[in-house]
Amino acid sequence: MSEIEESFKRIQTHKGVVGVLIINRNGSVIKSTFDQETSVSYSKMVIDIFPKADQLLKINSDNDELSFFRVRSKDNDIMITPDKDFFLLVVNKIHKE
Amino acid sequence: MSEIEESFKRIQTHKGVVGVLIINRNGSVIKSTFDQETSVSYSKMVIDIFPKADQLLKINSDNDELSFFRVRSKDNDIMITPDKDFFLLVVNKIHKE
Amino acid sequence: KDQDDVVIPELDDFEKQNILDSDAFKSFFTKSSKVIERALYLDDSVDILVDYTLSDDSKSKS
Amino acid sequence: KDQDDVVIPELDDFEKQNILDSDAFKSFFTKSSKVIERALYLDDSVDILVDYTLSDDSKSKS
Repeated sequence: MSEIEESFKRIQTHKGVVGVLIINRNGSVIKSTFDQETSVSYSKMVIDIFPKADQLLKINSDNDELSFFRVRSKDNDIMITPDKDFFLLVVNKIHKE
Repeated sequence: MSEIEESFKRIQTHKGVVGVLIINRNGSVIKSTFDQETSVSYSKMVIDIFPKADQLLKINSDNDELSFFRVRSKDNDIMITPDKDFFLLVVNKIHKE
Repeated sequence: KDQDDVVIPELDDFEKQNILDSDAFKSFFTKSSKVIERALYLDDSVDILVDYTLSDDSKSKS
Repeated sequence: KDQDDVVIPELDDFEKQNILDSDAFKSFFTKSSKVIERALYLDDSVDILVDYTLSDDSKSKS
């Protein structure tokens, strides 16, 4: 098992993690633990939101690339890390100890 | 000085905080440490992004209200807390110790 | 762009003060400022974008 | 809605595997997975949406 596979598994099996999605900048699904419909739903939202989130950061700072995105509700946490080619999205259920 | 004023000042004077903005759900500026133009720029972006971020959360969980939003770049951190009437936005410059 | 067509209603100082004095706002700000303060303190203690497994040299450069 | 008009190109398994095997992807995933893992561990240790100044009763209810 490659280091990439091991990292993927570690995230996937982390307590509370509901799903992991990797898409490219066109929104095409590269790898996902979600079903097809859910994957495409997330993908469409991500490629819609990210240019806007990037613009939000650029209001006060020109050359700064968006590195991390996060939205929280009481029970859910969606985290997204981008680079110029890909997005990694993780959905985490918040668990109370 | 009210407790509200004290909290506002504490956030505003926190190390690295560049600005604090409070808007309502229409995007009207209620209180801001940014200039008018910057305030309106942030406001427009926030009321554009938030419904989409809310939709993102609802893909996997119907009744869950968006409670916290965050975008990070290497040097900047924008955090937004909403309720049904208002948004509090804070821009933080990441400082390295 | 759609965004440029959005008109943000501008409030006068009286309207702003009424909102700031309202129970709805006080309730919102009391709760929200705590969330932000916790997030800021967390930000001060750990930067998730920094790779702590790198040597100090690499960290300084990045 | 605009969003419903967006067409997401679908990749076949061969194309997916080529991407997964690429240097660009490996570089991205190595870096990004570390950020996510740190964020997840942080999430486990402190929930910024929880008000720790409340009594245990209030916390349980919320």
